[in-house]
Amino acid sequence: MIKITEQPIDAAEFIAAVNKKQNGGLAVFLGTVRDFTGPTRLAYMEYDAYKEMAEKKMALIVDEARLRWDNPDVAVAHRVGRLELTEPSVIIAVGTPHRAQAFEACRYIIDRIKEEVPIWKKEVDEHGHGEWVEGCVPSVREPVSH
Amino acid sequence: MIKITEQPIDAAEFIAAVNKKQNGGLAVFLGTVRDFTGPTRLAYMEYDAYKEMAEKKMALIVDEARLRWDNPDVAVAHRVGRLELTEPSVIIAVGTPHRAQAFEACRYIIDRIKEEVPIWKKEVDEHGHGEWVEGCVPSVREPVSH
Amino acid sequence: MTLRNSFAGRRRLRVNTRFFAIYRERAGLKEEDLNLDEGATSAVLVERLSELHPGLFEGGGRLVVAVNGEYVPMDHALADGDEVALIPPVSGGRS
Amino acid sequence: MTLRNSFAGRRRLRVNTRFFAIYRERAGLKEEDLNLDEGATSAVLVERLSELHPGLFEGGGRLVVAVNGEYVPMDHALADGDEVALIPPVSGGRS
Repeated sequence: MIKITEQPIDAAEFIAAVNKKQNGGLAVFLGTVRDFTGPTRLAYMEYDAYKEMAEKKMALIVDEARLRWDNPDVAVAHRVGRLELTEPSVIIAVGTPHRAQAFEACRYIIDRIKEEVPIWKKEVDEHGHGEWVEGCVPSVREPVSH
Repeated sequence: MIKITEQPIDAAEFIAAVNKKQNGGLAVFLGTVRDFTGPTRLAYMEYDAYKEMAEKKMALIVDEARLRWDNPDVAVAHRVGRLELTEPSVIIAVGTPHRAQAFEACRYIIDRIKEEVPIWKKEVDEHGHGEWVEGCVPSVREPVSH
Repeated sequence: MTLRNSFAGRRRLRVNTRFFAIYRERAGLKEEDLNLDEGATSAVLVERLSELHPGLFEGGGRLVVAVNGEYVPMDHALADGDEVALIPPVSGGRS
Repeated sequence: MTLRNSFAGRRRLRVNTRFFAIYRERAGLKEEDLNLDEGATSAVLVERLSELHPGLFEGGGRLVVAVNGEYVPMDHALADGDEVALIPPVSGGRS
Protein backbone atom coordinates (compact mmCIF):
# COMPACT_ATOMS: atom_id res chain seq x y z
CA MET A 1 0.00 0.00 0.00
CA ILE A 2 1.60 3.22 -1.22
CA LYS A 3 -0.56 6.29 -1.63
CA ILE A 4 -1.16 10.00 -1.52
CA THR A 5 -4.50 10.50 0.17
CA GLU A 6 -6.86 13.20 1.33
CA GLN A 7 -8.23 10.93 4.04
CA PRO A 8 -7.01 10.90 7.66
CA ILE A 9 -4.26 8.36 8.22
CA ASP A 10 -5.29 5.48 10.45
CA ALA A 11 -2.10 3.93 11.83
CA ALA A 12 -3.83 0.65 12.66
CA GLU A 13 -4.55 0.04 8.98
CA PHE A 14 -0.88 0.40 8.05
CA ILE A 15 0.35 -1.68 10.97
CA ALA A 16 -2.08 -4.44 9.99
CA ALA A 17 -0.82 -4.29 6.39
CA VAL A 18 2.74 -5.21 7.42
CA ASN A 19 1.90 -7.49 10.35
CA LYS A 20 2.46 -10.77 8.53
CA LYS A 21 3.11 -14.07 10.30
CA GLN A 22 6.78 -14.14 9.35
CA ASN A 23 7.48 -10.71 10.79
CA GLY A 24 8.67 -10.33 14.38
CA GLY A 25 9.38 -6.61 14.25
CA LEU A 26 7.29 -3.72 12.97
CA ALA A 27 8.73 -0.22 12.84
CA VAL A 28 6.34 2.62 12.22
CA PHE A 29 7.03 6.29 11.69
CA LEU A 30 4.38 8.98 11.83
CA GLY A 31 5.09 12.57 10.87
CA THR A 32 2.59 14.79 12.64
CA VAL A 33 1.67 18.47 12.52
CA ARG A 34 3.36 20.22 15.40
CA ASP A 35 2.46 23.55 16.95
CA PHE A 36 5.74 25.41 16.49
CA THR A 37 8.26 25.43 13.70
CA GLY A 38 10.66 28.12 14.74
CA PRO A 39 8.87 31.06 16.34
CA THR A 40 5.59 30.61 14.47
CA ARG A 41 2.65 29.12 16.32
CA LEU A 42 0.66 27.11 13.83
CA ALA A 43 -3.11 27.06 13.48
CA TYR A 44 -3.07 24.30 10.87
CA MET A 45 -1.03 22.93 7.99
CA GLU A 46 -1.88 22.52 4.34
CA TYR A 47 -0.17 19.91 2.16
CA ASP A 48 0.01 19.84 -1.61
CA ALA A 49 1.46 17.06 -3.74
CA TYR A 50 2.14 16.23 -7.35
CA LYS A 51 0.16 13.08 -6.77
CA GLU A 52 1.10 10.93 -9.76
CA MET A 53 4.80 11.66 -9.45
CA ALA A 54 4.78 11.41 -5.66
CA GLU A 55 3.23 7.95 -5.76
CA LYS A 56 5.67 6.85 -8.43
CA LYS A 57 8.65 8.18 -6.46
CA MET A 58 7.44 6.58 -3.23
CA ALA A 59 7.03 3.25 -5.02
CA LEU A 60 10.61 3.47 -6.33
CA ILE A 61 11.94 4.27 -2.86
CA VAL A 62 10.03 1.34 -1.38
CA ASP A 63 11.36 -0.95 -4.11
CA GLU A 64 14.90 0.11 -3.26
CA ALA A 65 14.29 -0.57 0.42
CA ARG A 66 12.89 -4.00 -0.44
CA LEU A 67 16.06 -4.84 -2.34
CA ARG A 68 18.32 -3.57 0.39
CA TRP A 69 16.60 -5.22 3.36
CA ASP A 70 15.53 -8.59 2.04
CA ASN A 71 12.00 -7.79 1.01
CA PRO A 72 10.34 -6.22 4.05
CA ASP A 73 6.62 -5.57 4.05
CA VAL A 74 6.03 -1.86 3.63
CA ALA A 75 2.98 0.39 3.75
CA VAL A 76 3.31 4.11 3.08
CA ALA A 77 0.99 7.07 2.80
CA HIS A 78 1.24 10.83 2.70
CA ARG A 79 -1.79 12.93 3.29
CA VAL A 80 -2.65 16.14 1.46
CA GLY A 81 -5.10 18.93 2.16
CA ARG A 82 -5.72 20.70 5.45
CA LEU A 83 -4.32 19.00 8.56
CA GLU A 84 -4.90 20.07 12.14
CA LEU A 85 -2.28 19.99 14.91
CA THR A 86 -1.20 16.45 15.88
CA GLU A 87 -2.73 14.88 12.74
CA PRO A 88 -0.35 12.55 10.90
CA SER A 89 0.79 13.81 7.51
CA VAL A 90 2.88 10.75 6.69
CA ILE A 91 3.16 7.17 7.82
CA ILE A 92 5.75 4.51 7.04
CA ALA A 93 5.14 1.01 8.39
CA VAL A 94 7.73 -1.72 7.87
CA GLY A 95 7.55 -5.35 8.92
CA THR A 96 10.58 -7.67 8.97
CA PRO A 97 11.53 -10.92 10.71
CA HIS A 98 14.03 -9.08 12.96
CA ARG A 99 13.80 -5.60 14.38
CA ALA A 100 17.07 -4.07 13.16
CA GLN A 101 15.99 -4.22 9.53
CA ALA A 102 12.56 -2.79 10.32
CA PHE A 103 14.11 0.27 11.97
CA GLU A 104 16.68 0.76 9.23
CA ALA A 105 14.28 0.37 6.33
CA CYS A 106 11.69 2.63 7.98
CA ARG A 107 14.26 5.36 8.56
CA TYR A 108 15.62 4.99 5.04
CA ILE A 109 12.19 5.34 3.48
CA ILE A 110 11.12 8.46 5.40
CA ASP A 111 14.50 10.11 4.79
CA ARG A 112 14.30 9.43 1.06
CA ILE A 113 10.68 10.59 0.89
CA LYS A 114 11.61 13.87 2.55
CA GLU A 115 14.40 14.35 0.02
CA GLU A 116 12.77 13.37 -3.23
CA VAL A 117 9.02 13.26 -3.25
CA PRO A 118 7.20 16.34 -4.59
CA ILE A 119 5.11 17.34 -1.60
CA TRP A 120 4.86 20.81 -0.13
CA LYS A 121 3.48 22.21 3.04
CA LYS A 122 2.05 25.55 4.02
CA GLU A 123 2.15 26.68 7.60
CA VAL A 124 -0.88 28.74 8.46
CA ASP A 125 -0.64 30.80 11.64
CA GLU A 126 -3.33 32.00 14.03
CA HIS A 127 -3.96 35.11 11.94
CA GLY A 128 -4.61 33.06 8.83
CA HIS A 129 -1.26 33.99 7.32
CA GLY A 130 0.15 31.09 5.37
CA GLU A 131 3.64 30.34 4.16
CA TRP A 132 4.86 27.52 1.98
CA VAL A 133 7.87 26.11 3.73
CA GLU A 134 9.48 22.76 4.10
CA GLY A 135 8.09 19.88 2.21
CA CYS A 136 9.94 17.05 0.64
CA VAL A 137 12.94 18.48 -1.13
CA PRO A 138 13.79 17.07 -4.53
CA SER A 139 17.40 16.23 -5.14
CA VAL A 140 18.46 18.76 -7.71
CA ARG A 141 20.86 17.79 -10.43
CA GLU A 142 21.17 21.32 -11.70
CA PRO A 143 19.87 23.97 -9.30
CA VAL A 144 18.85 27.27 -10.84
CA SER A 145 18.43 30.55 -8.98
CA HIS A 146 15.82 33.14 -9.84
CA MET B 1 2.62 4.92 30.39
CA ILE B 2 4.92 2.03 31.23
CA LYS B 3 3.40 -1.33 32.00
CA ILE B 4 3.40 -5.10 31.94
CA THR B 5 -0.07 -6.15 30.94
CA GLU B 6 -2.16 -9.22 30.22
CA GLN B 7 -4.38 -7.24 27.87
CA PRO B 8 -3.90 -7.08 24.09
CA ILE B 9 -1.76 -4.14 23.03
CA ASP B 10 -3.66 -1.49 21.09
CA ALA B 11 -1.09 0.52 19.14
CA ALA B 12 -3.45 3.47 18.71
CA GLU B 13 -3.52 4.00 22.47
CA PHE B 14 0.26 4.27 22.65
CA ILE B 15 0.55 6.47 19.59
CA ALA B 16 -2.05 8.81 21.07
CA ALA B 17 -0.12 8.93 24.35
CA VAL B 18 2.98 10.40 22.66
CA ASN B 19 1.23 12.46 19.99
CA LYS B 20 1.61 15.81 21.72
CA LYS B 21 1.35 19.15 19.91
CA GLN B 22 5.07 19.82 20.13
CA ASN B 23 6.03 16.52 18.51
CA GLY B 24 6.52 16.28 14.76
CA GLY B 25 7.85 12.73 14.69
CA LEU B 26 6.53 9.56 16.31
CA ALA B 27 8.52 6.34 16.09
CA VAL B 28 6.78 3.16 17.11
CA PHE B 29 8.15 -0.34 17.44
CA LEU B 30 5.99 -3.43 17.79
CA GLY B 31 7.44 -6.83 18.53
CA THR B 32 5.04 -9.47 17.25
CA VAL B 33 4.77 -13.23 17.51
CA ARG B 34 6.11 -14.75 14.33
CA ASP B 35 5.47 -18.19 12.94
CA PHE B 36 9.02 -19.49 12.71
CA THR B 37 12.02 -19.07 14.96
CA GLY B 38 14.58 -21.35 13.44
CA PRO B 39 13.01 -24.58 12.19
CA THR B 40 10.13 -24.63 14.66
CA ARG B 41 6.68 -23.65 13.45
CA LEU B 42 4.93 -21.96 16.31
CA ALA B 43 1.34 -22.51 17.39
CA TYR B 44 1.47 -19.71 19.97
CA MET B 45 3.77 -18.00 22.42
CA GLU B 46 3.60 -17.65 26.17
CA TYR B 47 5.25 -14.77 28.01
CA ASP B 48 6.14 -14.60 31.67
CA ALA B 49 7.51 -11.59 33.53
CA TYR B 50 8.73 -10.60 36.95
CA LYS B 51 6.20 -7.82 36.79
CA GLU B 52 7.34 -5.48 39.56
CA MET B 53 10.98 -5.62 38.55
CA ALA B 54 10.20 -5.45 34.83
CA GLU B 55 8.14 -2.29 35.27
CA LYS B 56 10.86 -0.76 37.43
CA LYS B 57 13.57 -1.62 34.90
CA MET B 58 11.51 -0.31 32.01
CA ALA B 59 10.93 2.95 33.88
CA LEU B 60 14.68 3.32 34.45
CA ILE B 61 15.44 2.69 30.78
CA VAL B 62 12.82 5.25 29.75
CA ASP B 63 14.28 7.77 32.20
CA GLU B 64 17.69 7.29 30.65
CA ALA B 65 16.27 7.79 27.17
CA ARG B 66 14.54 10.96 28.35
CA LEU B 67 17.85 12.33 29.60
CA ARG B 68 19.70 11.40 26.45
CA TRP B 69 17.20 12.71 23.90
CA ASP B 70 15.87 15.89 25.46
CA ASN B 71 12.79 14.53 27.16
CA PRO B 72 10.84 12.66 24.48
CA ASP B 73 7.35 11.43 25.21
CA VAL B 74 7.46 7.67 25.68
CA ALA B 75 4.84 4.96 26.12
CA VAL B 76 5.90 1.35 26.65
CA ALA B 77 4.17 -1.93 27.35
CA HIS B 78 5.06 -5.59 27.33
CA ARG B 79 2.34 -8.16 27.31
CA VAL B 80 2.39 -11.45 29.24
CA GLY B 81 0.32 -14.62 28.98
CA ARG B 82 -0.63 -16.49 25.84
CA LEU B 83 -0.17 -14.67 22.55
CA GLU B 84 -1.25 -15.87 19.13
CA LEU B 85 0.72 -15.43 15.91
CA THR B 86 1.01 -11.76 14.81
CA GLU B 87 -0.10 -10.41 18.19
CA PRO B 88 2.18 -7.69 19.58
CA SER B 89 4.15 -8.70 22.66
CA VAL B 90 5.83 -5.34 23.12
CA ILE B 91 5.31 -1.76 21.99
CA ILE B 92 7.54 1.29 22.28
CA ALA B 93 6.12 4.63 21.14
CA VAL B 94 8.30 7.73 21.19
CA GLY B 95 7.33 11.28 20.25
CA THR B 96 9.87 14.06 19.65
CA PRO B 97 9.92 17.39 17.81
CA HIS B 98 12.18 15.94 15.08
CA ARG B 99 12.26 12.45 13.68
CA ALA B 100 15.90 11.49 14.21
CA GLN B 101 15.55 11.51 17.98
CA ALA B 102 12.31 9.53 17.86
CA PHE B 103 13.97 6.73 15.88
CA GLU B 104 17.07 6.71 18.05
CA ALA B 105 15.27 6.76 21.38
CA CYS B 106 12.80 4.08 20.24
CA ARG B 107 15.61 1.79 19.12
CA TYR B 108 17.55 2.43 22.30
CA ILE B 109 14.59 1.55 24.50
CA ILE B 110 13.70 -1.71 22.78
CA ASP B 111 17.35 -2.80 22.69
CA ARG B 112 17.76 -2.10 26.40
CA ILE B 113 14.49 -3.81 27.27
CA LYS B 114 15.60 -6.94 25.40
CA GLU B 115 18.86 -6.92 27.34
CA GLU B 116 17.76 -6.15 30.85
CA VAL B 117 14.12 -6.64 31.62
CA PRO B 118 13.11 -9.94 33.25
CA ILE B 119 10.66 -11.31 30.72
CA TRP B 120 10.70 -14.82 29.28
CA LYS B 121 8.97 -16.47 26.42
CA LYS B 122 7.94 -20.01 25.68
CA GLU B 123 7.51 -21.18 22.14
CA VAL B 124 4.75 -23.70 21.86
CA ASP B 125 4.69 -25.75 18.66
CA GLU B 126 1.82 -27.40 16.84
CA HIS B 127 2.13 -30.54 18.99
CA GLY B 128 1.78 -28.56 22.17
CA HIS B 129 5.46 -28.94 23.00
CA GLY B 130 6.73 -25.81 24.68
CA GLU B 131 10.22 -24.50 25.20
CA TRP B 132 11.36 -21.47 27.14
CA VAL B 133 13.72 -19.64 24.85
CA GLU B 134 14.70 -16.10 24.27
CA GLY B 135 13.21 -13.44 26.41
CA CYS B 136 14.88 -10.32 27.60
CA VAL B 137 18.35 -11.24 28.76
CA PRO B 138 19.59 -9.62 31.92
CA SER B 139 23.10 -8.21 31.83
CA VAL B 140 25.02 -10.50 34.13
CA ARG B 141 27.69 -9.14 36.39
CA GLU B 142 28.79 -12.56 37.51
CA PRO B 143 27.54 -15.42 35.39
CA VAL B 144 27.36 -18.80 37.08
CA SER B 145 27.10 -22.14 35.31
CA HIS B 146 25.15 -25.07 36.66
CA MET C 1 1.42 18.13 -39.57
CA THR C 2 0.49 20.49 -42.38
CA LEU C 3 -0.19 23.20 -39.84
CA ARG C 4 3.21 22.81 -38.19
CA ASN C 5 5.06 23.07 -41.44
CA SER C 6 3.23 26.27 -42.35
CA PHE C 7 5.28 28.18 -39.71
CA ALA C 8 8.15 28.73 -42.11
CA GLY C 9 9.57 25.34 -41.24
CA ARG C 10 9.62 26.14 -37.53
CA ARG C 11 8.02 23.29 -35.65
CA ARG C 12 6.13 23.87 -32.44
CA LEU C 13 5.65 21.70 -29.45
CA ARG C 14 2.88 21.75 -26.91
CA VAL C 15 3.46 20.96 -23.25
CA ASN C 16 1.14 20.72 -20.29
CA THR C 17 2.51 22.72 -17.39
CA ARG C 18 1.44 21.90 -13.86
CA PHE C 19 1.66 24.24 -10.89
CA PHE C 20 1.98 23.27 -7.25
CA ALA C 21 2.01 24.96 -3.85
CA ILE C 22 3.10 28.59 -4.08
CA TYR C 23 3.22 28.53 -7.90
CA ARG C 24 -0.34 27.29 -8.04
CA GLU C 25 -1.41 30.10 -5.75
CA ARG C 26 0.51 32.78 -7.64
CA ALA C 27 -0.52 31.64 -11.11
CA GLY C 28 -4.08 31.08 -9.95
CA LEU C 29 -3.91 27.93 -12.06
CA LYS C 30 -3.39 24.24 -11.55
CA GLU C 31 -2.20 23.70 -15.08
CA GLU C 32 -1.66 25.48 -18.35
CA ASP C 33 -0.97 24.32 -21.92
CA LEU C 34 1.85 26.15 -23.65
CA ASN C 35 3.20 26.16 -27.20
CA LEU C 36 6.96 26.42 -27.53
CA ASP C 37 9.43 26.31 -30.36
CA GLU C 38 10.88 22.93 -31.09
CA GLY C 39 14.10 22.41 -29.17
CA ALA C 40 12.86 24.52 -26.25
CA THR C 41 14.48 23.57 -22.96
CA SER C 42 13.19 23.65 -19.38
CA ALA C 43 14.91 27.04 -19.02
CA VAL C 44 12.99 28.41 -22.01
CA LEU C 45 9.73 27.27 -20.46
CA VAL C 46 10.61 28.91 -17.15
CA GLU C 47 11.44 32.15 -18.99
CA ARG C 48 8.16 32.01 -20.85
CA LEU C 49 6.22 31.42 -17.64
CA SER C 50 7.85 34.35 -15.88
CA GLU C 51 6.70 36.58 -18.76
CA LEU C 52 3.17 35.17 -18.67
CA HIS C 53 2.91 35.35 -14.87
CA PRO C 54 4.93 38.27 -13.51
CA GLY C 55 6.05 37.57 -9.96
CA LEU C 56 5.57 33.81 -10.31
CA PHE C 57 9.14 33.09 -9.35
CA GLU C 58 9.78 36.06 -7.07
CA GLY C 59 11.66 35.62 -3.82
CA GLY C 60 14.43 33.54 -5.30
CA GLY C 61 15.26 30.06 -4.13
CA ARG C 62 15.73 26.98 -6.19
CA LEU C 63 13.28 25.94 -8.81
CA VAL C 64 13.28 22.41 -10.14
CA VAL C 65 11.53 21.12 -13.20
CA ALA C 66 10.14 17.62 -13.62
CA VAL C 67 9.19 16.24 -17.01
CA ASN C 68 6.82 13.30 -17.12
CA GLY C 69 7.50 12.60 -13.47
CA GLU C 70 11.29 12.81 -13.56
CA TYR C 71 13.44 15.67 -12.36
CA VAL C 72 15.44 17.13 -15.24
CA PRO C 73 18.23 19.68 -15.59
CA MET C 74 17.42 23.14 -16.95
CA ASP C 75 18.94 22.37 -20.34
CA HIS C 76 16.62 19.41 -20.85
CA ALA C 77 14.96 19.56 -24.29
CA LEU C 78 11.20 19.33 -24.10
CA ALA C 79 9.14 17.18 -26.42
CA ASP C 80 5.66 17.54 -27.77
CA GLY C 81 3.10 16.24 -25.26
CA ASP C 82 5.36 16.48 -22.24
CA GLU C 83 3.84 17.01 -18.82
CA VAL C 84 6.04 19.59 -17.13
CA ALA C 85 5.80 20.22 -13.40
CA LEU C 86 7.22 23.25 -11.68
CA ILE C 87 8.65 22.18 -8.36
CA PRO C 88 8.79 25.19 -6.05
CA PRO C 89 11.82 25.80 -3.90
CA VAL C 90 11.39 24.59 -0.36
CA SER C 91 12.86 25.86 2.86
CA GLY C 92 12.41 25.64 6.58
CA GLY C 93 12.44 23.09 9.38
CA ARG C 94 12.80 19.38 9.54
CA SER C 95 10.54 16.89 11.15
CA MET D 1 14.81 -12.31 69.04
CA THR D 2 14.87 -14.80 71.88
CA LEU D 3 14.05 -17.54 69.42
CA ARG D 4 16.86 -16.59 67.08
CA ASN D 5 19.42 -16.57 69.84
CA SER D 6 18.33 -19.99 70.99
CA PHE D 7 20.03 -21.50 67.92
CA ALA D 8 23.40 -21.50 69.65
CA GLY D 9 23.99 -17.91 68.65
CA ARG D 10 23.40 -18.64 64.98
CA ARG D 11 20.97 -16.10 63.56
CA ARG D 12 18.62 -17.00 60.74
CA LEU D 13 17.22 -14.97 57.92
CA ARG D 14 14.07 -15.52 55.97
CA VAL D 15 13.81 -14.73 52.28
CA ASN D 16 10.95 -14.90 49.82
CA THR D 17 12.04 -16.73 46.68
CA ARG D 18 10.19 -16.18 43.42
CA PHE D 19 10.22 -18.50 40.44
CA PHE D 20 9.68 -17.58 36.81
CA ALA D 21 9.32 -19.29 33.45
CA ILE D 22 10.99 -22.71 33.42
CA TYR D 23 11.84 -22.54 37.15
CA ARG D 24 8.23 -21.88 37.99
CA GLU D 25 7.20 -24.88 35.90
CA ARG D 26 9.84 -27.17 37.37
CA ALA D 27 9.34 -26.13 40.98
CA GLY D 28 5.60 -26.16 40.53
CA LEU D 29 5.66 -23.00 42.63
CA LYS D 30 5.44 -19.29 42.05
CA GLU D 31 7.20 -18.50 45.31
CA GLU D 32 8.63 -20.10 48.40
CA ASP D 33 9.79 -18.77 51.77
CA LEU D 34 13.15 -20.08 52.90
CA ASN D 35 15.14 -19.81 56.12
CA LEU D 36 18.88 -19.44 55.72
CA ASP D 37 21.79 -18.90 58.03
CA GLU D 38 22.80 -15.32 58.51
CA GLY D 39 25.45 -14.34 56.00
CA ALA D 40 24.05 -16.67 53.35
CA THR D 41 24.83 -15.53 49.81
CA SER D 42 22.91 -15.88 46.55
CA ALA D 43 25.08 -18.94 45.84
CA VAL D 44 24.01 -20.54 49.12
CA LEU D 45 20.36 -19.98 48.24
CA VAL D 46 20.85 -21.51 44.80
CA GLU D 47 22.54 -24.55 46.42
CA ARG D 48 19.68 -24.89 48.87
CA LEU D 49 17.10 -24.70 46.10
CA SER D 50 18.80 -27.37 44.03
CA GLU D 51 18.60 -29.67 47.08
CA LEU D 52 14.94 -28.85 47.67
CA HIS D 53 14.01 -29.16 44.00
CA PRO D 54 16.15 -31.74 42.25
CA GLY D 55 16.43 -30.95 38.54
CA LEU D 56 15.42 -27.33 39.02
CA PHE D 57 18.58 -26.07 37.38
CA GLU D 58 19.25 -28.93 35.01
CA GLY D 59 20.34 -28.29 31.47
CA GLY D 60 22.99 -25.75 32.35
CA GLY D 61 23.03 -22.21 31.14
CA ARG D 62 23.40 -19.06 33.09
CA LEU D 63 21.34 -18.36 36.15
CA VAL D 64 21.05 -14.85 37.49
CA VAL D 65 19.71 -13.79 40.85
CA ALA D 66 17.90 -10.55 41.56
CA VAL D 67 17.40 -9.26 45.08
CA ASN D 68 14.64 -6.75 45.66
CA GLY D 69 14.51 -6.04 41.96
CA GLU D 70 18.22 -5.62 41.30
CA TYR D 71 20.52 -8.13 39.69
CA VAL D 72 23.24 -9.17 42.13
CA PRO D 73 26.44 -11.23 41.91
CA MET D 74 26.47 -14.75 43.35
CA ASP D 75 28.46 -13.68 46.41
CA HIS D 76 25.83 -11.13 47.40
CA ALA D 77 24.90 -11.47 51.08
CA LEU D 78 21.19 -11.84 51.62
CA ALA D 79 19.30 -9.98 54.33
CA ASP D 80 16.22 -10.89 56.31
CA GLY D 81 13.05 -10.07 54.36
CA ASP D 82 14.72 -10.00 50.94
CA GLU D 83 12.70 -10.87 47.89
CA VAL D 84 14.91 -13.08 45.78
CA ALA D 85 14.06 -13.81 42.16
CA LEU D 86 15.59 -16.61 40.14
CA ILE D 87 16.17 -15.41 36.63
CA PRO D 88 16.35 -18.40 34.28
CA PRO D 89 18.94 -18.61 31.59
CA VAL D 90 17.65 -17.59 28.21
CA SER D 91 18.65 -18.66 24.74
CA GLY D 92 17.49 -18.56 21.16
CA GLY D 93 16.56 -16.09 18.47
CA ARG D 94 16.23 -12.38 18.31
CA SER D 95 13.32 -10.30 17.16
